[in-house]
Amino acid sequence: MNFWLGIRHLDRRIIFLLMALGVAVPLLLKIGLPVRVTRDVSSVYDYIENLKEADVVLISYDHDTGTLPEMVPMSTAILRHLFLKNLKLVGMALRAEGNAIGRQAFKRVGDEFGKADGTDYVFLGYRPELTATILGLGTSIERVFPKDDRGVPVAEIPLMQNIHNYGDIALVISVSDDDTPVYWINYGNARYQVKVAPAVTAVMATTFFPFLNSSQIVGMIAGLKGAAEYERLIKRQGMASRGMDAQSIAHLVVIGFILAGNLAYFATRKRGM
Amino acid sequence: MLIGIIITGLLVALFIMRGRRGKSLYLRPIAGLLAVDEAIGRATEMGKPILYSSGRGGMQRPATIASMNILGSVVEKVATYGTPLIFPNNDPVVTAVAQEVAREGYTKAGHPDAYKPENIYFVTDSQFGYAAAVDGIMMRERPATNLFFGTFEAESLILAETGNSIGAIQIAGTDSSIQMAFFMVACDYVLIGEELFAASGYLSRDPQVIGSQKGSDISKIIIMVIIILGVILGILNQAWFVNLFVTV
Amino acid sequence: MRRSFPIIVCFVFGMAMLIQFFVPSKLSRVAYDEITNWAQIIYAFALIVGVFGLLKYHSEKVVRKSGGWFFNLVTIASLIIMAVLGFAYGRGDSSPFMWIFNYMQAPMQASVFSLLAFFVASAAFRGFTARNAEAVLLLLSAVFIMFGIASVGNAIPPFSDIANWILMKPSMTARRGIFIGIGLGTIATSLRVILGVERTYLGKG
Amino acid sequence: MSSSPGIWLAAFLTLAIYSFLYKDNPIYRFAESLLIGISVGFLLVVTFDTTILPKALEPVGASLVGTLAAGARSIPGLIWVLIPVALGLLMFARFVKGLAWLSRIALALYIGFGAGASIPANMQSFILKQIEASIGPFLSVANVWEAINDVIIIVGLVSTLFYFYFSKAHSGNFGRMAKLGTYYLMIFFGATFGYTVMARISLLIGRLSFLLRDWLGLMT
Repeated sequence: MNFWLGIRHLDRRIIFLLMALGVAVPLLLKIGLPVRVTRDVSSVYDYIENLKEADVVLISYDHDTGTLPEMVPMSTAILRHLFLKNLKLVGMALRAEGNAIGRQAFKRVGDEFGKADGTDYVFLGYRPELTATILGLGTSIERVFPKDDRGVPVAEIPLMQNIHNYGDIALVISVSDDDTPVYWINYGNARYQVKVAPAVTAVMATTFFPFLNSSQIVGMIAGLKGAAEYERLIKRQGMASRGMDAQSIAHLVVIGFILAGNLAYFATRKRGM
Repeated sequence: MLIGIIITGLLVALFIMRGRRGKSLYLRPIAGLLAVDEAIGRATEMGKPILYSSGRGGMQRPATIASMNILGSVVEKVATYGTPLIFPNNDPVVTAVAQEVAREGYTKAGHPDAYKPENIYFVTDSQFGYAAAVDGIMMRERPATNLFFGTFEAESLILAETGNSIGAIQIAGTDSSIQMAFFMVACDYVLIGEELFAASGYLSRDPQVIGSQKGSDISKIIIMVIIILGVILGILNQAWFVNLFVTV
Repeated sequence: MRRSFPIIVCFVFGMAMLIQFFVPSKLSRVAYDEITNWAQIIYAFALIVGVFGLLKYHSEKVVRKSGGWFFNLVTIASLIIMAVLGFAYGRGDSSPFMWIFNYMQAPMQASVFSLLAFFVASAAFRGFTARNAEAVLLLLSAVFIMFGIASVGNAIPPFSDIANWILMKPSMTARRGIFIGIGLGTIATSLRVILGVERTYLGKG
Repeated sequence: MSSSPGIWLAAFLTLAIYSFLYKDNPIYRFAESLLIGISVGFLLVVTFDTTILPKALEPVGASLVGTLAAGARSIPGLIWVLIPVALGLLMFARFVKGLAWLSRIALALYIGFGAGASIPANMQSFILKQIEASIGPFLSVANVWEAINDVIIIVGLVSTLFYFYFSKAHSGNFGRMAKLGTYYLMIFFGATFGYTVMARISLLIGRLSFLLRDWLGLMT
C-alpha cells in the first residue's frame, strides 16, 4: 500500500500508543525542557519573597478532587516556598473535598520542613457559603472558625493568638478550579483590602486576566505551567516540571499528528486517491 | 436588566402572536438539521439502530427542552420507518420526559405498539460512568447514526470519537461553547450555538415557534445597534452608556 | 384537563420564578428556596423510578440469559451492595462505602475522563485537515494555541504572543457572539415553554 | 511497588478502562458494568441522605407528630409539607395505565421552574455582560494597535451575530458578513480545542503518575 495512504488510514491505536509514550516517558526520565518564568508568577514569588519572617499567609483550598493533577503541584510548590521563608500559615477550604486535600498537603509539606501544627501552621477546616465566609473573616476569624479542623478551639491555638482578621494576614492564596478567587477579590480585597493571589487551573486562567490588568491581584499561578515556573523560582524541581515536560511533549505529538494528517491529505489528494 | 427582558419578551410574544395569525416567515436552511433526515434514512437502509443522547443537562435546562423537541420529530420518523432508537439517559427526570415524548411520537406516527420504553432508560448520573456505558452500547449495538443534542460536558469527545471509530454518521448540537469545538472536529454535522434552539421551529414548522425565532432575530439587531452605538459613545468618552449594562 | 392542567402549572411556576428575581423580598426568597426544594424532591422520586427501570432492564436480561447477562448481573449486584453498605454503615471517611468510592468509583471515573487525552489526539489527526478556508483557520488557530501556550513555543515570545492574541481577541469575540445567540435562544425557548407554545415535553397531542 | 490492596484494585480498574482503547473486551465491559452499578448505588444513598430523608420524610414525620399533638390547627402545615412529596409520588403514576398523565404535572412544575429561572440568569451573563465587555474597552483606547484590535473585535461580534440571524437568506452582502462570522467561529473552535488539550493531558498525567508512582513506584 502507498505510504501516504497508509498514514491517512492509520490505525487509531498507534496514535493512542504514541500519546501514552509521549506522556509516560517524560514522567519517568527527567528531561528539563526550558520554562520561561512569566511576570504573573514571578510577582507572586516576589511578593512572598519580600514578606518578613512570621508574617501570615492564608491558603484556601477551593477545588475538588477532579483537578488534583493540576492543583497538587501548585500548592506543593507554594507551600514549600512559604515554609522555606519561615512564614506562618493558616489553611481553610471553601469546598468540602478541598478540606481533606488541604489538610493533607499542610501536613505533608510541613513535615518536610519539620513544622508543627498549631505553632507554625493551622488548618481551620471547611465552610460552605463563599460570600458569607469571606466577609466573615474580615471581622473575626474566630467567629467563622471557632475550632480548627482537629476540633481544637481557636482560642487555645498558640499561632492564632495574634491572628484575628484580614488585618493580620499578608496574603490570601486561593487554590481553585473555578471562579472562587473572584469572590476573594470582590469581597476580601475590595471590602477589606487584603492582598489576593489566585492559583488556578490553566483553563480558568483567562478569567483573571482583567484582574491582573487592573492590579486587583498580586499575580497569578495557572496550571501545571505556573507550578513549573514556581518550582524554577524556588529552585526545587518536582512534579510540575516533569508534568510540564510531559505536557509539552504530548502537545508536540498532537501537533505532529496534525502535520502528518495534512501531509497525507495533500499527497493523496494530488494523486486523486 | 428588567428592561432587557421586557423588550425581548415582548418581541418574542409579539411574533408568536403574529405566527398564530398564520403569517408565514422565512427561515434559512441549517445544514445539520437537513442532515438529520438523511442520517435516519441511512440507518433504516442499513437496518441498524439510531443512538440518541441529550448529554448531561437536566430537564430544567432549555437546551434539554430543545433536545426533546428534536427527539419528538426524530421519533415520528423512526416510528414510520420502523428503525430502532436507543436513548440512554444521564438524568432520571429526562428519562421520564423522553419516554412521554417517544410514546406520543409513536402514537402520532400510527405505530403505538412499536414504542419500546426499555430503549429509553436511565443509566447513571455519573458523568464518566455514563460515557463508559454509551461507549459500550456503541461498540455492541453498532448504531449507523448518532444524534447528540443537548448540554454536553467533557464526555462529548469520548462519545464522538468512539462513534466515529464505528463509522456512524454523527450530528451534534450543544449550548456548551467548549464542547461545540470538540463536536466540530469529530462529528459530520454540528448545530452551532443558537441553531440548536432554532431547530424546534424547523422541525415542527409550527408558525408560533418560527415566530418566536423572528422575535429573537430582531433582538439581535437591537443588540448590534447598541454595540455600534456603544462604540461611538465610547470613543466620545461617554461612560454612562456602558454603565447601563453593568449588572452586579 | 389532562392537557391544560400541566400547562397551567408550568406557566404559574415559570412566572413565579421570573417574578421572584425582580421582587427581592423575604417572601420571594422563601418561595425560591421552597420551589427549589420541591424540584429536588421531584428529582429524588424520579431517580427512584429510574433505578427501578434500570433494575428491571438488567434483571430481564439476566432472567432471559441474553448475551452478556453476566455483566447485567454485575451491575445489579454492585448497585445493591453499594446501597446496602451506604445505608448500613453510613458515609464516614473510613466507611466501606467511601472505600469503594475512593478505590473503585473515583479511579474508574478519572480513567474514563483521561481517555480524552487519547481521543483529542485521534480527533485532531483526522479532523484538522486543511480542506477549505474554514478548516485552515480552525487548524492554524488550534496549532498556534497548542504550540504557543502549552508547549515549548511558550518560551519563544512571538509564538506565545500570537497565541495569546488569538485567544483574547478574535476567539473571545466569536465566543461572545455564541453567548449572545445562546442567551437569546435560551430565553426564547423558556418563554415558549412558559407560554405553553412549546409542549413537546408533555407529548404534543 | 505498592502493598495496599486498594491501590492494586484501583490500578487494575484503571487498566481495565484503558483496555477499551485497544478494543471492546470483557474486562472493559466488566469495569463498565461495575462503574454503572456502583455510581447508581452511590447516587441513591447520597440522594436519600441529602434529599429524601431531610426534605421529604423528616418534615412529614415531624408535622404528623405535630398534628397528632396539636390537633387541627397544624393541619395546613402538614398539607404544605405533603405537597412536594405528593408531587414526587406522582412520578410513580407512570406505572399505572390511565393515570400516567398525572406525572406530567410534576414534570411541568420542574420544567416551568427551570425555564423561569433561566431567563434572568441568561439575560445577565449571556447578553448584558457580553455587551458590556464588548463596548467597555472603547472608553480607553490608548494607541493605534489597541484601536485596530477593538475594530477586529467589533467586526467579529457583529458578523457572528449575522451568522445567527435565521429569518433571512444568507446571500449577497448579508451572506458575506455571515461568512465572515463563520471564520471567526472557526478561530474560536480551533483555539478552544487547542486550549482544552492542555487540561485533558493533565488528566492523563494524573492517571499515569498514579500507575507509575503510587502503584509501581517507578518515579523517583
